[in-house]
Amino acid sequence: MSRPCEPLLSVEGLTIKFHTGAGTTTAIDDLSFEVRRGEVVCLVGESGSGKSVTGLSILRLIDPPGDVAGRVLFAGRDLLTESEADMTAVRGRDISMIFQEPMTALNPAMRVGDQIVEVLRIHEQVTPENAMARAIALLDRVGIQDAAVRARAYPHELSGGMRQRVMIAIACAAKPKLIIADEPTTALDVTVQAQVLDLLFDMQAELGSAMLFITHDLGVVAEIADHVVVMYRGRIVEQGPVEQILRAPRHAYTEALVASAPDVDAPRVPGRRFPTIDVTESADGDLPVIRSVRPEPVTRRAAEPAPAGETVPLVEIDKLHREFILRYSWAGRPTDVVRAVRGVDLAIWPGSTVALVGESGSGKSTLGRCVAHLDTPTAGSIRFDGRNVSALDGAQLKRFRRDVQTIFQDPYASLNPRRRIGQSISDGLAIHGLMSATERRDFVADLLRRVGLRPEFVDRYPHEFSGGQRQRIAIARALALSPRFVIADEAVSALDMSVRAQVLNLLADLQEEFGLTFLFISHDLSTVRQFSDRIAIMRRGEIVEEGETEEIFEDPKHEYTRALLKAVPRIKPGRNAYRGKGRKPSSATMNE
Amino acid sequence: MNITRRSFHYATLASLAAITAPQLGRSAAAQTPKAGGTLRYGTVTEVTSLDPHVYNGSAWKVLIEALYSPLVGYAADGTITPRLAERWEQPNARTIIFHLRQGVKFHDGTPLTADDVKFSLERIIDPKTAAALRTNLIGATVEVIDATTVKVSQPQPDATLLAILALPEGAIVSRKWIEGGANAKTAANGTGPFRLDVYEPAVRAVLKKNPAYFVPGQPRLDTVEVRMIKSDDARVNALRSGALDMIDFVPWKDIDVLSRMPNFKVDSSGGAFMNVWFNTAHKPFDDPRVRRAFAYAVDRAAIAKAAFFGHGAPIFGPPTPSDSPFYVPDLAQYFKHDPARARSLLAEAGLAKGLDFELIVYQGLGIYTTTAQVIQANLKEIGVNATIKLVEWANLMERKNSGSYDAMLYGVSMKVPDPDAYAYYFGAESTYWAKPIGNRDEVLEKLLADGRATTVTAERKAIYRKVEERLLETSPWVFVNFREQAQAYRRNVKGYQHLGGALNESSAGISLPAMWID
Amino acid sequence: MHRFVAHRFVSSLITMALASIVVFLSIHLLPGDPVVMVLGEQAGADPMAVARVRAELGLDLPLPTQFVRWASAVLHGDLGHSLRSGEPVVAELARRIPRSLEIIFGGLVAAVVFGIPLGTIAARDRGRVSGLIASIVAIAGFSAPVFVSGIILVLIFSLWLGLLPSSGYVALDDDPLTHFACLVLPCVAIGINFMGVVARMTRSSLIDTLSKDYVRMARAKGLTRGQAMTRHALPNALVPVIAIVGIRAGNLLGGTVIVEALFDWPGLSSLLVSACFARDYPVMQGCLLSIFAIFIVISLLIDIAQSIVDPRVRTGTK
Amino acid sequence: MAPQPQTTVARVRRSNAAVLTAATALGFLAALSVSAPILIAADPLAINPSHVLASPDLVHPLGTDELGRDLLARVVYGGRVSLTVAAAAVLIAGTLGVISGVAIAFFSPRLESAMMRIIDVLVSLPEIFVAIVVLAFLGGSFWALIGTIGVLYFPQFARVAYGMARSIRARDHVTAAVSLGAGRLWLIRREILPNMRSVIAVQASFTFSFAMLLEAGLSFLGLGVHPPTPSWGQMIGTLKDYIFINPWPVLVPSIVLFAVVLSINVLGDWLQDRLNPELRR
Repeated sequence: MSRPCEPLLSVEGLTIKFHTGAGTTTAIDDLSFEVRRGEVVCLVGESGSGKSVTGLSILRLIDPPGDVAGRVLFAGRDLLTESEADMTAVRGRDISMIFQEPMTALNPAMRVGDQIVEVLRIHEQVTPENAMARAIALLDRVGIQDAAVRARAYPHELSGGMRQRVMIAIACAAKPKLIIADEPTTALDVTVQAQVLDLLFDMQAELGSAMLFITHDLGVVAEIADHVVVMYRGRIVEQGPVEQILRAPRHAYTEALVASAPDVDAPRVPGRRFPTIDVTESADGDLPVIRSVRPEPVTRRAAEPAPAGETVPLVEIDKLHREFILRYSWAGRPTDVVRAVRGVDLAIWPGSTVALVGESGSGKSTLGRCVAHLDTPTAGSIRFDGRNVSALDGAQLKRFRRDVQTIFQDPYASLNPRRRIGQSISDGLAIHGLMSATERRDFVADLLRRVGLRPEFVDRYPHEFSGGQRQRIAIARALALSPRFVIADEAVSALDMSVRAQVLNLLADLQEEFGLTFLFISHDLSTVRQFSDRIAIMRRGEIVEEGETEEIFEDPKHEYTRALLKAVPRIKPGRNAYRGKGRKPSSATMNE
Repeated sequence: MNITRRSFHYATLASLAAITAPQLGRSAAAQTPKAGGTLRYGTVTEVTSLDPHVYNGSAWKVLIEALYSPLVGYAADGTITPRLAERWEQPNARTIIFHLRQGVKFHDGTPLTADDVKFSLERIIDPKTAAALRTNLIGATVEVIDATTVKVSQPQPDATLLAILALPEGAIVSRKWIEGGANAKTAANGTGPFRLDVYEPAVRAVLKKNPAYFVPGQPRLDTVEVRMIKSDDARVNALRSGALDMIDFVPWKDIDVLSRMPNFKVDSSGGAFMNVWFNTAHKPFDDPRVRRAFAYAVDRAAIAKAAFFGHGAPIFGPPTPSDSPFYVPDLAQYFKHDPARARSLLAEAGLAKGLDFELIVYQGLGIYTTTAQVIQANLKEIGVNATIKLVEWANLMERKNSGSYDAMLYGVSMKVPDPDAYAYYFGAESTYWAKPIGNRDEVLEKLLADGRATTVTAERKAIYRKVEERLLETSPWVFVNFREQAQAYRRNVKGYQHLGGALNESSAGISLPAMWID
Repeated sequence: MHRFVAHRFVSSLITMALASIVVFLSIHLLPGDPVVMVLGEQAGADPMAVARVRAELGLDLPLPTQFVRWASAVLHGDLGHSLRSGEPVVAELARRIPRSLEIIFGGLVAAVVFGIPLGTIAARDRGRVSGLIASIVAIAGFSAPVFVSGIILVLIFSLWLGLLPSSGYVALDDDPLTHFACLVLPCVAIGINFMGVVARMTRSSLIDTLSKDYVRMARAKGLTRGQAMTRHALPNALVPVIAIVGIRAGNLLGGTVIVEALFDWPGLSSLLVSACFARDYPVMQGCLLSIFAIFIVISLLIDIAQSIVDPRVRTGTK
Repeated sequence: MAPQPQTTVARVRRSNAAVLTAATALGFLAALSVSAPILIAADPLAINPSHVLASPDLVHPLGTDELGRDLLARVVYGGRVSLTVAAAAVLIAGTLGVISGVAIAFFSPRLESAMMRIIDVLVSLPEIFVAIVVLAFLGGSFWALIGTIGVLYFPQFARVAYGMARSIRARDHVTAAVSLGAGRLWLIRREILPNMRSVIAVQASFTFSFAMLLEAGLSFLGLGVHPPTPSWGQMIGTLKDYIFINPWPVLVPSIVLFAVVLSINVLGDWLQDRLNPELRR
């Protein structure tokens, strides 16, 4: 695809430095790229690559601004030298912005209609009544039903998808020439993401705006981008048309990034490992040496999971219910009940991995917590190794705690920030009175090595580690007690793509080595295909479909499973699923 | 200790009212009084009850003096003058016959009768009233002879009877009004120069002129606004900023400051006096030598200077003001500051190594803590370690009444200008000090009984000299100093006469009908 | 929302019942005898007189009986009579409470009027000299004991400049002008003291809010920094400030003793303190009970105010 | 939610000069108070009725008080008392509050709300009433004063500790410890308490300054430490009476108290700022 000739936005040699107590850090280093009229440029990078700072610095919204050098030319004007008053005229009218978290980006104390009216009244001479009428029309346009009523709603009264639609309405209200969208769909469920992207590009086509789309998700990039800018540690490592970037990346980082992105359409190969990115820091402070690593498949498995029926399941969940009572009436009767888990049956065989997949609010984490005996079911039973989990106490409960471990989603929250990682890892041993202090130390050192960390790290605190490293520490902690069953609750969701692959590989390796049984809870279908033996799809507290992994992917029975599968962004370049289709918004309103 | 609104009983002391400002009287007479106007008066006392028989602090005295009238009263020179009784006769030492004024009416319009007098005096005697003058009148009988004549008799000769009945607390109330269920604590119906217009307990009272007052030409003021301002700073600042015309209880630190200012006048004279009370039942304070040692150790001049800024005359002898007829000059320098003597007395008592004890001190007022600290420093010189323990008033009362103290700093106000007050202070049957700790000095008891039984002044002088000698010898209290009580007012406030001694608290009340604003 | 408030109300009533028991017990177990205080220096030491008055006042009954009597009277709206003045406690409270509320309200207004701008400057200019100065001015307000700042106020405004009365209270219907003139200094004294709390709370809450995406979003819409601050950041940042102002207002009910004494303002605190020192049980109980009751009303008002500012509170989703 | 280092506004440190000044001032005063007997020759209790309320001279570098005592000595010794009272009160309030707050967070829900009710009652009791009650029971003394202030501020700590304990308890690392088999005591000691330390420290710093002011207020009402022991509050309360005779003496303890409270608050603010990202939940 050839690029339209005239650049709307031209970033030239943008460099941003921040001064902190610790010294000066260069957040953005000599950045140059262009966005032409009507074009979609994707800014791709992992966390900390500087992509969001770039987006904000175009609108001069970084606070405090830091040292900014270079030029940001928009329609011929250098935005970096404009007066603050002129910038306020540019913001919202010429260039608008969509943020990642619709909950935090909308003012919680202001009606959504008023938030749209505000942007209209800043930039145009309109009466409040007219502005409101236009706001309602806009809400209607972005697919919000009963727009006149919803205009009077507060953000918290709307669902995540609806909030993001409101954001889009705000961003489009003044018909901007350029929309900067900063991870606008990352916080959304995959099915909602599809609808919101649909709407976004619909609107873009209608307004003829250009778009700078910031994302970490190559799947999304493949579906939407004209031009891709790949960032790494504040620099551009590569840019070019989307086909070139995805099909024939020139830079090792891009190549590794593309390779490590899981492919939802690739059939499961038992023992196969995900490609990873290997980073070797260079001594002179320049960019590290990066290469893509494709591990050899593990051909032999220590313990092939026993097929159903031949042995007893390790975990048996029977008609499990979990209700949360939010409010009681005067008489003490519950009046507001959330039924998080509604009659779930599930069996997990020893040595196997079962993936529990569902969108937010489906009850999958509650189910996991019940299985780990961190929550008490309202009804139904969970049997672990033949024993009813709810009835465990004393020594039996202690044994259960050794056998069952959980790995949590957020590696920043799951490690006690005030304890050295060695302590955290050996806590389980200390609680259960296993081993002497020296033995523990050696054991922890061993574990650290096993999860790919250096034994010297034992006396460090969690904040000294990156997210991926922390998740490895959490895994080491879970393994310290030699558990039989591990619940991984969105254990890789918070990690960058490259790190995610490494952690998944580690989990797979450990499963081989120790014969672990996994319950792998995830919202992301693309990672589970390679990783799990069986898949259970959960929706609104119920399991709608359960079966062998390949069966589910190849021949989904339930309509919801099919919708989920369809919504996963594919990293197939040139697909451009959303571009220029001019779909009617009616399709975008489904499922809200 | 009449500073706050705490309830105190009156007392009589061997002193007639001292006139401290005769020149004032002259200058007042030289000017022509004006009628009308409002006096804004700030008082430290938070008066919570207007019951004219139950003591409620110094401003209470002023208020009831203005609202009610006793049978007889005190003139500015301390002599007894007619009030509701236009004349009286004393047929013997036990009896007084009062002849009432004609046509006196209460504020509600009912006429005053002899029956009201009988009712009032019996109300004072009735233990239920808890009246201030009850102990002085126990056993007295009141007889209505005719509508305007009343006879009051005591079972024994009583030299103090007339002086007692002349106190404001001897107010005559209306029988009909009280028996009609009126709350005398919050309302007032008297025969005084002013009637009560507004009253909020502990906050303010507004008095209006009683046009039917039985003294012609009085009162001169139309209105008296009494504001009860406990905070010294607030009271003084209100005067300085012109929000008040007159304040009582000028803080000692401010007496000189205000005196130096051209638009204010400050009158002060001795009133209450400060003491160290011993619990004579506790060792080692049962030994008079120890108590005398304390009396020698205390540097009264230092206290007068530090705590009272020179406005607190030291008491080296008995607490009788020098202008009292009962003043004995040769006793006046009895205890000079003499640490050596104190040490040797302690040694005699077997306490050469000194002793430790707790001095109970009221927490609410700076002069107490300051005085206590000087005493503490003085005692340290003779090897006595005093620990100051600050207590609130309720606690102090409880300790006093149960005798749970070694020693306490206590302020005593003089209420009656008669030396019979010693019986109240030291008498074995008086619950004021002696009874709760079981102190009984037979020598003193005899002397006090004699003093009360005779009405011949010369005899009484001799008896009370012996009383004072005995008190100094045994030193159940260490008398420390007089507290000067000062009133400060704007120069345009005229007609005020400041009285000393026992009438100090009543000064404003006595002057009020004659006062005016220039 | 109604249910939310009603729920709070009922649980507050339980709290209040609990509180009244605590108060009753602590008052009656206090050393110091109200009877002695009634009888005074001399009669108070006469055991017979004490016993008689004690019986008259019903203070000789077992504590639970006394409590039940008192509580049932309270439920009938009778708080008893002051032991000192014989006045109904209700009448006394009816006079004092409005005055207390007046200076507290005035003080809070002063605190908010000065505190919020200071806090806003301190948050906006964090890391700059102006922010530092704003912070220090705010902190300075409550770093001085109120009796020191109060005296300084009197010195300046009353004795030096002669602008305002140094102290006193004049009823509103007697003389409205003087009434408000008297009100100024005590309110400013409370306000200066409390301004720091408001400013600090505003500052930390605002710093938090300013980092929120919706503030950035507001600027991305084209609002100026100031507009984003006043329209988006401040309203949200004020939610916790409202709570602190309300709670503090409650605390001030019994906490303005020094100000009331300094400025001779006959409010609830000084009544409570003088009743405490005199062991005037009915008045003490009445004061505390009304403080609790006002506390409850204030906390309801906080809830309502917060729900106006923050709609999330209304539905309880926060 | 993925961590977003780029949206965390680069933490700006306020010019550290103020913090440094505050810390230096506090350190200096603390050192002075501790080493008072060595450094200060004058006896803080020695009275001299003939040289009262004096401005500074060679013998008395800071002048004298209403009894002619050396103000320098009294301010320094008074600092020992005031700082000790405030520190001990904060210690008591903090210990009691943290223990009860954390304990309540681990009670059953019913007991939890009942206990919080009781804390609410304690919070709504007027300070002055509590002070009078405690002092009436214990009699005024140094320790009673500490106890009073401690009791007064304990509910605030309890509330903070309770809130923190509840929020920390919901964090993943605590859940992780539970799933390792940790008991309540383990959780409290190793997971909860260490993580609320900093918040408690901030609370303690603010309470410390409130305690100093309360000590002053109680002294003003005659409910403070017993004379002749000096404390700043008691000195201010006494010396302010003499402001028209000589304004100097009251300035001495006032300025010192003001400076200390200001310093503590500046430090507390700074501490809170530093912890702010952690406080965001």
